[in-house]
Amino acid sequence: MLLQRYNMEEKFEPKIAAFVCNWCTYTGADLAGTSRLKQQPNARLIRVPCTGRIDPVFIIKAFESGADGVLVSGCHPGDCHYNAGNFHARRRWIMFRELLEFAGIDSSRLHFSWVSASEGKKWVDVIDGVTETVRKKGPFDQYRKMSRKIELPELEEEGVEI
Amino acid sequence: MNGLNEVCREAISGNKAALIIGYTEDKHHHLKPFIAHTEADTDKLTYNHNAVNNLAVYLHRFRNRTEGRIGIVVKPCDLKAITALIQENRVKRDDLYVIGVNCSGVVKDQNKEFSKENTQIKCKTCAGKTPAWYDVVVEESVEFELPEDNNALLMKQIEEMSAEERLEFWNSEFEKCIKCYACREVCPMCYCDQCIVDKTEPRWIESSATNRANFAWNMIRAFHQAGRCIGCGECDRVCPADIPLSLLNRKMGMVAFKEFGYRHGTDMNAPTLIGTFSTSDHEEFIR
Amino acid sequence: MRIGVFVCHCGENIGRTVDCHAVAEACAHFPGVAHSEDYKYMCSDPGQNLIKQAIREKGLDAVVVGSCSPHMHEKTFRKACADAGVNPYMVEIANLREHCSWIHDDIKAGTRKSIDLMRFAVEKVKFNVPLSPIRVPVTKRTLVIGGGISGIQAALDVANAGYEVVLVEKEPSIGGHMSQLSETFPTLDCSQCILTPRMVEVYQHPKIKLMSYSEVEKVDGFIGNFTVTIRKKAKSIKEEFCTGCGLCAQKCPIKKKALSEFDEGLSFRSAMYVPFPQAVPNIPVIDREVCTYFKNGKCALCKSVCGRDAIDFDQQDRFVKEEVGAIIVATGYKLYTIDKKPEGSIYKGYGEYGYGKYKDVIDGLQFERIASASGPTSGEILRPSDNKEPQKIVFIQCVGSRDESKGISYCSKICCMYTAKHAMLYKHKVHHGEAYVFYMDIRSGGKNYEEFVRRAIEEDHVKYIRGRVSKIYEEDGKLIVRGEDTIAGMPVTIDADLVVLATAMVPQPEASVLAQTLGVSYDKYGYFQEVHPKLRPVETATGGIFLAGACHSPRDIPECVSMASAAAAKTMVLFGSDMLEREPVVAEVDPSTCAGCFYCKKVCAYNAIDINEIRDRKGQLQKVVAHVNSGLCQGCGTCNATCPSKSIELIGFRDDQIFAQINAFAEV
Amino acid sequence: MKLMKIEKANLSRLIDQLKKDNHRVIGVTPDGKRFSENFDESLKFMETDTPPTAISFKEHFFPKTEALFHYKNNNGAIDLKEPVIDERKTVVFGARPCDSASLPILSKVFNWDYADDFFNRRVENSIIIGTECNHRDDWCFCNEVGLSQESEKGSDIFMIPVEDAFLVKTISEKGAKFIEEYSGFFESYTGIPPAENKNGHEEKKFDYDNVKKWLDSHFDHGFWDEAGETCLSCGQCAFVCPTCHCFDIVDEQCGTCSGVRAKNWDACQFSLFTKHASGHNPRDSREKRYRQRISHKFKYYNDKFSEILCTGCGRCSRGCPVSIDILELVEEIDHLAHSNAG
Repeated sequence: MLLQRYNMEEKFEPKIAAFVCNWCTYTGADLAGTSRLKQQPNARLIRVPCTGRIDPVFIIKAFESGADGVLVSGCHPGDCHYNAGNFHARRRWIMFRELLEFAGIDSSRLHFSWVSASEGKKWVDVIDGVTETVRKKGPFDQYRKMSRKIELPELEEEGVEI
Repeated sequence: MNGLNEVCREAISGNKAALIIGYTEDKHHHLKPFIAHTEADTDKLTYNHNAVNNLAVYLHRFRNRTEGRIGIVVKPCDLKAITALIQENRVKRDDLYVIGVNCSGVVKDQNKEFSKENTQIKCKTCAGKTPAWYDVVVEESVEFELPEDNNALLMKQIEEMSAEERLEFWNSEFEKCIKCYACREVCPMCYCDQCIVDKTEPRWIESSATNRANFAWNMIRAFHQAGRCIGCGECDRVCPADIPLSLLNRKMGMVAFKEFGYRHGTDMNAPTLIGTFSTSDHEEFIR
Repeated sequence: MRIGVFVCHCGENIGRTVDCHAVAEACAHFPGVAHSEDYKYMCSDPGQNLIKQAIREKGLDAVVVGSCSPHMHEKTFRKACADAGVNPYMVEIANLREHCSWIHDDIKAGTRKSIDLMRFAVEKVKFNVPLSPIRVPVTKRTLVIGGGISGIQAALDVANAGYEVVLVEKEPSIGGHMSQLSETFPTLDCSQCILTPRMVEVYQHPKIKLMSYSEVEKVDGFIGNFTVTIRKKAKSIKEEFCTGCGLCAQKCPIKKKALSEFDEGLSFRSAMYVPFPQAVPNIPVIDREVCTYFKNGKCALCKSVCGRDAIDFDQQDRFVKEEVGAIIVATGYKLYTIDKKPEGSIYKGYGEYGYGKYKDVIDGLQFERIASASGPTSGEILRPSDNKEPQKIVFIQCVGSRDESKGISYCSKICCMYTAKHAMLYKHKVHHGEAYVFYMDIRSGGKNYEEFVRRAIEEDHVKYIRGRVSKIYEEDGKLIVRGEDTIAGMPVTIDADLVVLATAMVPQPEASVLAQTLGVSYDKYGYFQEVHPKLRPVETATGGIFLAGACHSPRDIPECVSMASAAAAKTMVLFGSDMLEREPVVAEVDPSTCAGCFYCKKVCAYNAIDINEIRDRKGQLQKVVAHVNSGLCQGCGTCNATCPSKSIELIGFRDDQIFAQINAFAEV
Repeated sequence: MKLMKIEKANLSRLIDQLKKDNHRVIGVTPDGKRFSENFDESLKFMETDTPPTAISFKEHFFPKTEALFHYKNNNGAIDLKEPVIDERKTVVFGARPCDSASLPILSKVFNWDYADDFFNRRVENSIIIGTECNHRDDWCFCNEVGLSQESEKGSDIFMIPVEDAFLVKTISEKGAKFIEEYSGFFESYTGIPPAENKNGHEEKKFDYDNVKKWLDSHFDHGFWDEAGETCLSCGQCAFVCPTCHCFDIVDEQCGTCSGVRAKNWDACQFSLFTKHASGHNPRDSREKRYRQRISHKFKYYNDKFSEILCTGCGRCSRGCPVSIDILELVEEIDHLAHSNAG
């Protein structure tokens, strides 16, 4: 929650948005669960049918929503449930990540992976790796500050404290 | 002069074109777009170093026209836009009557005389003085001194910055954006009936001119142009806030060429970059 | 909207690392949530009843369940909600088990993450709209393309289930390659003896419409509703009058102008011909390329002898349209020929084996004809050049197959077996003859297959040499075969009388054209591509189009037959209901903003985007826009992400539903 | 009226002092493009011998985006919060007559039925130091819309560049107070008063009354079809204009239950500007939209507020991507009106 993020006493925990395809990565993450493979709790998954469905705007919106890092993951090339969605996605990513890189959002904030339904272990490695990279990089305050041009009074936080 | 008027007059009288999109001179001795509908109109058409506009942007409004071909006066750099639009099935080759002009460079600022300093940067990177294809060609190309490619220098500076500095740089540029969308409207490759930025329910890009919304808008515009921008530089020319927009497009063009050997608007039969794929597209950035 | 939230403990599975009660409490405060509770086992009957009860009592119109993966119980909860009157597509699942409790230890982090996951689901469900499965009527007819054993089997199975079948065969007769074979492995029973009854059954079956000498020209529509245009090539015979007496073919004076396709070029056939005596249908066709009547208008002997006046020289190709609901592709294979290949071909020939140059270097199918009782030698093993009995035969395996330098990386699978069969047939007929087999490996997986090969080696003393042949040349009427025995580690030279090449199986040359007509994918060789290599091996990515036999990959007769029956079963599953029901997760175009750039069409793997012209009342073209054929759309959403103006959206994963989740991310 | 004088060096010191006093000081950027706090320290822009800035100074009174309020859905109760407004005093240097005049013109529409508190507070809280203009080019037409290069309309203080100094006129009460407060920087002036109506003798490029009369009766005319033919429907003309004031109100969401209601610039040349929720668009062609632009400026606004919605600065024409020249079009109307009368 927002205030806690800026609470100096609490150690920085990165927020990671993960866009995953339904057939491979989501199922691979299910397998990681079924296999009880422990992993970092920072990522929040948003399920889409196919990586082909992921518009680069989703990534920008995730940063706007305060993500410190974004992960996009789908089926390995050739494994796409829809034949070629991931091939189209891959070509988009090649262009988009170079664009973001040029604009100043470097590859430590934006990650891509192929994780199949059988790669529960790989999924854990990806999640832990991405979380660690983003944690090292620190909070993405630079992006968040961009939003500040309409003066926003700090929003009070709500929710249940545990 | 130089046959342009004769060629245009004959195009209309000989039913080669139903109308001609060209340039005319105003009282400030600037050239501006002009659409000639009649033989008499063609007398007003002219061409010189001040022909800055990329007229291909006007083709979209004749898209569903069925009678007669559309004549258009085209300099070599702008022809890429037409080639690209043919590639994207926006216009058909046979619906056009292309009046090519051999180019001798165009000015940056119409208020000043044509000179090395007052020459558009694109003239430096332009592929040729003669259009790659046409139905008829007019004017003579005269050698001229090429300008400095200041954008390449700026590009290099940006590339040498740290990521944080780059974001800061672009943020300070986009902060200036007033969202007048002149960049979009002047662009021949921006032809959606309704732009993504105007889409509500759901809102894709915030319409406010805040920094983050300006960042999102300019990023998405650059992405939608990725592998499609033909480098006419019109966005740079018209931006009232002087944001170096074409740098983003140029960067994307460089990536398209580096990764896929692809240049949009060079072959009217080539499949587009986005919309196709190769199983061997590189992926070393994917875990 | 009144949303009900239900948090499942899954016994201890979720409850151990997530404070489910606290999650339910937190969810109760989310805007739009009218009811929130937790329970030990939400999927149990009492759990489901809780949901149903809450729906009724609180008037809920959307439900979010925090439980296991949606892949587990989404259907369960959808059904429970549907029973209680909430549209099943107004249900969202938050994966609190696989994606949270099972992978984290810290109850604080687990609970916090669970609340976030619930918030995502609640926000998404706010943008869900009631949907109903897409229902399209099914035309319960099947088109089978190809009349070999696979097509025959598929046609018979479907027809015997009571559905009409249109069987299209491009040759004058059905039967395919199997009809050319002499005997079959591993039982050595006569191929025609087992096939011919099936062919006749096809011909006589009241539910099968056989169209021989015909080809598929065009396919429109989608699963359950295809319209197929078939070209009926002109046979120059009025089929309805022909009795199949054969007099015309017998009297045809043009006897030596055309090589018999059926005999693989080892004999001649007349210009008016039936490919083989058991042909089905037993109706001759005129080969207009060689017939003198078509060349100079002379002869017409056939017309004069035909008592039924069935000869029609003026016949033209005809196009007929057939409405079908399913298509089974069974176009089979052909043998790779090893001679020179045209420029640009993916295959490279074997110049060094002398095929086409030496008459006595033949391929496997030619040997089948020589060994066949109905063949040019009436079953006697005689070599083509001089009709003498070969005393030594060399069989070479893997010619083309498994040889990337020659253009084929795959194993043709059947050659090991048929070579063993050939060698055995030879030894059974020429007892004193010597049979050598050059092989790379013996691949004899299959019931009684390994035993069959052992029999050839041990009982029939076929000599197997592990190694490749480097050169074949003629010397004194003998074919000198030079190779290497890699086990002995020395060169081998055999003076053979006949060389039989086990050439690779390749798809029919027009297979890729047909694939494009059908809108299904194919690999670089032209083999049709299945949708999933393990779990959906007979289905193509295009709904309603199935694969049978060697058009998919090299396979032997039993495999072809079982695949054909599988494809037939798939069509019967399709025909099991009058209406086709499928998930309504399909794309939809907003024509008011669509700019008609058709990038969606470029990225669609299913050919599901049509071009729609919008005209005003006077018929004046206003706009050209994309339109989704929801019968073909599979719901990947690639079009949605590609559309620059966002005028095409994937129902079920619409942009607002995804943005709602990203917005919810702001509160993580 | 008492005339004062300020030395150029003193002007720089005055600016330093204003900054020290935590005022927001606005001037023209070094590239001459717009008004900003990061202005050209050399104050070259005060000489006013170049064309006006590309973008007018209205963005400092009517920003391109401003928050109206923040909202939050707190379990069904809606909490609203006022935005934070920069309450510092704003002092604008280098405003030309064609800039300053826009504020009283805008003020009419922003106080017509509903007083726009944001706009009013910003204007009240500012000192506009108008400067006599030494530039008149082919795009300028301030004379023709009732202003001039020495028009003081909208200024609190008016400066006239003379050698090494500026003559200073006090125009408003606010201005008088300001000069009193910073009197140490000003000195009294007893020399020859500046000539008045320096360029009034120039022949007018068009006669406004004629134009207005023609507009009153030519809603439908072939002229409009030609006028907007090459227009690309971007919003540059409106966004650089000192008097264009159309805006759109949108909600920008933050998270699931809070957000900002924002007021953003809008432009009548955008094709979506008048699009109704029904899908119907009364101004569905660029010709109709262009007619609206000219009619609003030279007829409707005058009908309602007795002001011309134009200060003749020529920004829209200089900046137009396709060089549509509003002056040329108005001249054309003037010509049409004459030929009609004749």
